[in-house]
Amino acid sequence: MAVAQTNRLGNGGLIDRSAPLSFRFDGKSFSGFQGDTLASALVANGVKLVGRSFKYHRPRGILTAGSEEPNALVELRSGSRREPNTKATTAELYEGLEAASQNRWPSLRFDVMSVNQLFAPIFVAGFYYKTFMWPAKFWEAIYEPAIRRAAGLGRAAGVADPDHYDKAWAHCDVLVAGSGPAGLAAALAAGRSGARVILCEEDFAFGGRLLSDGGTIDGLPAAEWLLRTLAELAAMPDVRIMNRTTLFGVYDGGTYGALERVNDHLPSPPEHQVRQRLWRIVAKRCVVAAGALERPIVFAGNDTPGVMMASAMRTYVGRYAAAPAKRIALFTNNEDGWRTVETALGAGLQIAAVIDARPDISSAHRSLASKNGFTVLHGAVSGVDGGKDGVRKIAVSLTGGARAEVEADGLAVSGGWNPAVGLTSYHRGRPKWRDDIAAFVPDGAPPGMVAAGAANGDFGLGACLSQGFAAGAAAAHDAGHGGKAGTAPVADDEAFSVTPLWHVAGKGKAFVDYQHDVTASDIELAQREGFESVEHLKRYTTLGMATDQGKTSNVAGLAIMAAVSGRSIPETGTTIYRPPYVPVAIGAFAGHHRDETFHATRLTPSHHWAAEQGAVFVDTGLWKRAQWYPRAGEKDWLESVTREVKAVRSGVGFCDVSTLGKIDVHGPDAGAFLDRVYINTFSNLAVGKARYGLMLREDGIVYDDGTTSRLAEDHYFLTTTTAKAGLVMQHLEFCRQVLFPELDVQLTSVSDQWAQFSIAGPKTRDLLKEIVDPTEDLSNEGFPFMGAREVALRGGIKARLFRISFSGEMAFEISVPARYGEAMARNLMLAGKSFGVTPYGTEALGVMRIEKGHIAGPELSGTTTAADLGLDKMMSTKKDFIGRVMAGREALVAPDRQVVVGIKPTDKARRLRSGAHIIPKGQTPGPGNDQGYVTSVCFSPASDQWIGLALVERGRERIGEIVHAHDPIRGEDYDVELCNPVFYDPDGGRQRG
Amino acid sequence: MAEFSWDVRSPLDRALLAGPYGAHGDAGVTLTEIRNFDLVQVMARRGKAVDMATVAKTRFGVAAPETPKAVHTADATLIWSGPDQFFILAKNGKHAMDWLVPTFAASGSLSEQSHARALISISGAKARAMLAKLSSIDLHPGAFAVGAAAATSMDHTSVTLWRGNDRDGQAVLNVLVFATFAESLWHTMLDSAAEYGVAIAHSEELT
Amino acid sequence: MRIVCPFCGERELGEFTYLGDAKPVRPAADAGEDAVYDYVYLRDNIAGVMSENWYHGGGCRAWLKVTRNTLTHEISAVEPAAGAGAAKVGA
Amino acid sequence: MKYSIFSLARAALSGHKNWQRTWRDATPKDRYDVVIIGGGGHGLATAWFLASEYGIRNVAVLEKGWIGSGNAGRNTTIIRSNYGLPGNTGFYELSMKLWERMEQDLNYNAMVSQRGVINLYHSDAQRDAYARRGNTMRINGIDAELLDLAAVKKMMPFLNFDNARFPVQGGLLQRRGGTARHDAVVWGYAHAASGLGVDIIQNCEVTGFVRDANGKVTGVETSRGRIGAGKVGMAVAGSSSRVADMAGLRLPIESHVLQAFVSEAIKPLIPNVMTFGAGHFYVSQSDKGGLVFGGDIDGYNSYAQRGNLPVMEDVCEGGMALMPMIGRVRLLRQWGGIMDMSMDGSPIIDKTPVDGLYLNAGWCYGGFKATPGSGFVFAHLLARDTPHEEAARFRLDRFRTGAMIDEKGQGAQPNLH
Repeated sequence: MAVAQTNRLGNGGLIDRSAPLSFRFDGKSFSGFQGDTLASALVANGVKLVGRSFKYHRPRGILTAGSEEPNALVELRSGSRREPNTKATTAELYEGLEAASQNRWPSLRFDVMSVNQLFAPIFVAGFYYKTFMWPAKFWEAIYEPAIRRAAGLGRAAGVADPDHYDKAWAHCDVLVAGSGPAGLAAALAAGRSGARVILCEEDFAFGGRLLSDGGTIDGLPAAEWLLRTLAELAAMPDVRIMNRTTLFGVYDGGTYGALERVNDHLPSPPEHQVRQRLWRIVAKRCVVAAGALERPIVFAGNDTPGVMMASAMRTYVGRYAAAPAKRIALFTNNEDGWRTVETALGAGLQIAAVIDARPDISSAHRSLASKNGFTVLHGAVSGVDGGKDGVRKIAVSLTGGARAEVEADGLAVSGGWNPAVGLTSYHRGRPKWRDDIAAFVPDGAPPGMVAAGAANGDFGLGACLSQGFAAGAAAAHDAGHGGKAGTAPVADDEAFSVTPLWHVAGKGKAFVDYQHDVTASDIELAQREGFESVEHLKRYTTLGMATDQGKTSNVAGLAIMAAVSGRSIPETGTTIYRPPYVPVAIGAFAGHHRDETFHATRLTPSHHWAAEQGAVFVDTGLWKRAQWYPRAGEKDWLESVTREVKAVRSGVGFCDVSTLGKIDVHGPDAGAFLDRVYINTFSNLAVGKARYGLMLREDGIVYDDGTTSRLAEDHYFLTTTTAKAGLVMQHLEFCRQVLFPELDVQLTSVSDQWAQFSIAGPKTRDLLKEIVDPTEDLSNEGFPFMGAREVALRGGIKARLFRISFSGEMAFEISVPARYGEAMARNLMLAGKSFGVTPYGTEALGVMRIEKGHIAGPELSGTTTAADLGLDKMMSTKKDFIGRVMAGREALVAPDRQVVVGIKPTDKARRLRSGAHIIPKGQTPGPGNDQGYVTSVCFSPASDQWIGLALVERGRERIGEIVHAHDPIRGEDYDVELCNPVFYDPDGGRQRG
Repeated sequence: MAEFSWDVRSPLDRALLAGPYGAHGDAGVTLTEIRNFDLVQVMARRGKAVDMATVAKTRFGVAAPETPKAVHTADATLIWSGPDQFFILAKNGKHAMDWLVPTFAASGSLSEQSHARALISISGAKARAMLAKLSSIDLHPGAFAVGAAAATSMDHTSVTLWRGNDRDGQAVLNVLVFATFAESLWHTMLDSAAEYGVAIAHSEELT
Repeated sequence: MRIVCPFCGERELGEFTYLGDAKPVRPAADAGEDAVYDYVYLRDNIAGVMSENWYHGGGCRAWLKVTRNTLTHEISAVEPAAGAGAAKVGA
Repeated sequence: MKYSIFSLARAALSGHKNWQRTWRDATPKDRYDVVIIGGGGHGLATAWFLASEYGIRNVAVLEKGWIGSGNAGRNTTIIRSNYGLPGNTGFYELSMKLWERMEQDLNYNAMVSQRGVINLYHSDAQRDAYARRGNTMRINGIDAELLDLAAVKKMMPFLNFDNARFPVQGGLLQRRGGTARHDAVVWGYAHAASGLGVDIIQNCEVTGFVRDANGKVTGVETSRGRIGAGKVGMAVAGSSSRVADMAGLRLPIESHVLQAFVSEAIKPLIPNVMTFGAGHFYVSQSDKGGLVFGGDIDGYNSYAQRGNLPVMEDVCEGGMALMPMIGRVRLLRQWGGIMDMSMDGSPIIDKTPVDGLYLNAGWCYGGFKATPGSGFVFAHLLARDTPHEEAARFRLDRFRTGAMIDEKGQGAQPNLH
């Protein structure tokens, strides 16, 4: 049975009392209402203890009512949806919500780790740097695991996130962060001016402080003005208002990051919907109306549950009709804190006392005190009596030295206000100090961004409205919209005065950073040890590094550092502000790019046919390629691949090679262009012929290779490797547009236009004769080796035929328009049926290329020269080409370079593996004799043994030498013979035949 | 001698299942694959931009787009695809390579791209909301008017995007995507549109 | 970052690829090894306004010369590479 | 004061009022035997080794801001020696051995945690490349293991094995790799070097070089006045080109931004250091509980120390692809550092063409793990005027001769390394 809402006020608030919700916290049932946050519902149920601190495991309550909360962090939801470190202050209540306190064992009330408090005298800032060093082995075995277990906050689910995320783009003229009075006024002005506006509000409700503080605007009660304004904005077609959306970062060129919590207010997202959406908003102008954050005062016991920010207390009372305490004391150093007194009194709560650090208070406040029978003490809170059950008694040091005590069950604290300077500082602009409000205000904001209202250090309601309105109108104007904005909403400004007070000296721990348990004395210690720079202070004490990124602690921390180091606060300065403004789920940044949709998938034109054949696919870049085609009864991949190779070498087979990059090179200067990008010459290639080409990078290292054919006087068809297709296109465009703009040449990728198949084997011509129009001459004379031309196929379509061979067999490559790709595969099966045609995959392709000693990816490693690959004779000496000069550098032509050779094991039964190193026989392996490594291996059906290619020092001079293949990482060692890399048909008779 | 049948298969032949998808109720997004079109890329030769434009004007009756636009003629759409280049999208071989090569012989370089792309037409009340998940282009009616085109990327994949004539008062956005990426992008589109409800179809008609 | 492609208009960073300083000019064929070494390897690595080669590979495939401040990422000018969109230029 | 649990306990009795500054706050002298520009890990380590190994104690370390304010304080704290090419392999292992004794050397707990570094592979080709690299390591006496899928599953059952776009097939593991607390490394070297007489001078920006008639560098001009020097060593990775420019040198280096990220603190989730082999993502978990992760550089020249969304998204996509359990873990902070990206991806430790000026630069995004080794060999170079044998290939003229050390095989394009 749920506990009654003991601390729910009888009326008022923006909760929907007709919609009760039940929820559980630490296993106990409670109830709340629609419109509650978890924190407000806990407050309404009289729950004060909600968490334990990071280091000392001290009991903690709820400090704030917003996203700056350092204490009230819970594990929300359960199982695979468990979300650690969720702020109870922003988690919306929903039916069945489950939350648990964290960083405690076995329970929140009896946390064994609170024993850490006993060691507090030793656990000062940076203590771990001074110990745990002996013996050295103990760190990983003993100390570190213990520290890791003790540290951390909540527990991640530990299993895959079941929810979905997506990412979207939005565009506007004026982006407004925050829907308080300044933000609404800015949106109103910009919208009326005709600008496209996006307004982001992190809360589920629009209105910001108006929801808690009320006020009068344009003569209307704030709530009424709010409704009217939201209605006006909603009626503008180009104004988009987004709740549950936090603007978390600003990037270059007016790009902003925002997180929309689409369905976090529900137990789980509805079908087809995402949990959260990451927005990338492109805005010409941005008005930051993110408000200000009230800051604590550092005093002994300031972390006792029941100590709460004054503004938070009035939010709980005013907005949620939930009383954090029955008898409240206020500790303030500024005028604004008093508003909590007024709110509390208005809700029928008792005020125990006001402790005001300022020398004077207004007569209005004085009469308020006397009318309501509470005392005003001039001084400061020096201690709090109370434990996990919350505040009981408050010790006060009165101005003049006397002491007093106040009995209360809640202490509201107001140390002044810090404008939310995060967004404006993310481009490394440092905020500047303003003495009159004793706070940092934005300065050096990113281009196009301006702060307005409380975010700009102007806290009055009237000022927020007028500044926001002016900023919105100006932003619209700057973005090119000159419509009439009308008049700004009007309200009075409340008085604001503050007498800075950061730290009250006293006995007991006084916390600056609640979550990380950084105390005032830690800061003093840091200063003593020379960590005076604010960045050193932060790193040494961990001040400001918790999940709230110091929103409630940084300014107090540096003020204390300023005091102990004898500098002013602006001299002491701030640390660097970094996004995101609030922590953002990693899943949201990933969007749908996870699991199988992590990256796009490219399918070859014959993919679905290959899948029907039962092909096993392999990822090659983004491609799925058929790796081999297993047949029933084959025991492993090797058996299938060997069968495919034998079928090709003895009959005919085909393979989809559409993944090769294909580029149309057009224009009168196409030949001249290719001469500059290849090391060999293409301008003299005859029409109807193909030629193998090699490209270098400008540093003289081999970049890519492929076959290029001349289809017409001014038209070449260039192919690249699969891996480099996109990069070669980019490189060629660079050559065309930047290096050689004088050439008349045009480039177009036609990779996807053509389904290309390699058909190889002695019966290739027989197969082709079946499918190619009978009028086409495929004889050696009519279609010689390296010929290339268009042919007609039976059934009326045209294809391009290239007589090129990667396998070393009599072979052609045939291209048909891609929508015929699947039909082509079927027709090749049909045409080759009587010749036992066999489809083969990339493995068999690889075997045959190794048997032929052709280089591929492993040899094109980005560190090999043409000479290393045995292709230096291709380098023309009659022309300039990319990479020519640098290829001649001494280390690149040194005689002891590692060059491609073949290898075969001396034990014919031995399997080879790539990655083994080559060591001279009889020597002990070491850095001095590590002479190369094995790049590619395969079982060669032709040789009936494993063979391989290797890069070996002076390898070509050492053919016949027996060396050692050293593979310690796989525990293998064996002898191999260095040999000619062309294992199969070295004269090339078969491919020319 | 075997009989060869050269049936064509669009890149989305397997992936596209006509009918409703995703959330129930009225479909917010309609995805229609247009099949069996002719597509030729024309790139101007050095110093021949004006000649190419003249040839295009003569043949199509309209100027080829010199900025990111798509221009409709009676039987073709000319879509800007980059500086000094454009696509000719047509049907039934009226503007196929065989006809165009001689026309542009002196001024342009032509590449056959009919099979290199898939064409997906997107419409419906939520078309822009769905495309906002895929495209960084501002598709606001004022920013991307009828006839606007863009060479851009979706899901890290190059596409040509243009806005056709409105249909039933709603914007129609067309996407040409590389054929080998088409199935992947299609699934991403379905994922993005599922929450709005999708009506899936294919068509032989250019819109 | 957003780059205003002279052909496409303003586009997001993800559509572009970076190559580096646009100032070094590829030496003539007979310039010798020192000049090529300098071209390939040495960089001013400017902290400030720099002219750079960017490729609009996710868009119109034009190479662009972008003037950008490496301290602030502010882009002050974008122009096409000499051979991008140059068909109007005489052969 | 010697640091230990006993000194801590004693200090606690006096309310920690008696701790001394961790390093002396020195004011610059007129002249030093060696002036090191750059108070990062490398500069401070160099000073410590000059003093402790080479007996040169009249040394100043000049730091423009606060020590550790450059990449020493902005990295992802990984240490490893799993390199595959001659030059790198031996050097990084030297560095690793120095990590293993650092805390005892310095009397400072830098939380060197040898929790293991694993590079995951997703294809046969990648496996073979890792095998090659692992064999290089083993031949050089470095620990390396090639794990198959079953071993990876056992070690990291939380990875996405079932529905991954690029399924994990195995990994290359160096158990001695791990992490160290980056700031503590800086403070530890400062503490120890200061104790041996090295002057650490913060807020002292070098604005120029003092040269004699022969062009030899004889000192530096600084924001705190002229400081004479027998030799000047530069250890200012990220700003190498800017400082070298003051001496009229152009370097084979570009400055690029590398982003890094940390999540909210959570209870122990990830036991080791992992790199995804099919995307740009690597991760470890700090002792405080945050997942510390990163990926590729943004890819454009930058001195802004901040990056943009595409890379941030790319990194998180990699993370989610590898282990979708982190979907609900929140990213807390992103930051950026300036990388000295060299033209082959490997560092430069050498004399410069300017007499008296020594260069330690080009660390790309691998500088942190090199900290002790870099300090050691740079101190050797400064003290002996000859390169340490393990750094003999890190020459400035290797680009001229073609003897590049290009682990990634990307050539003279820094943003691809």
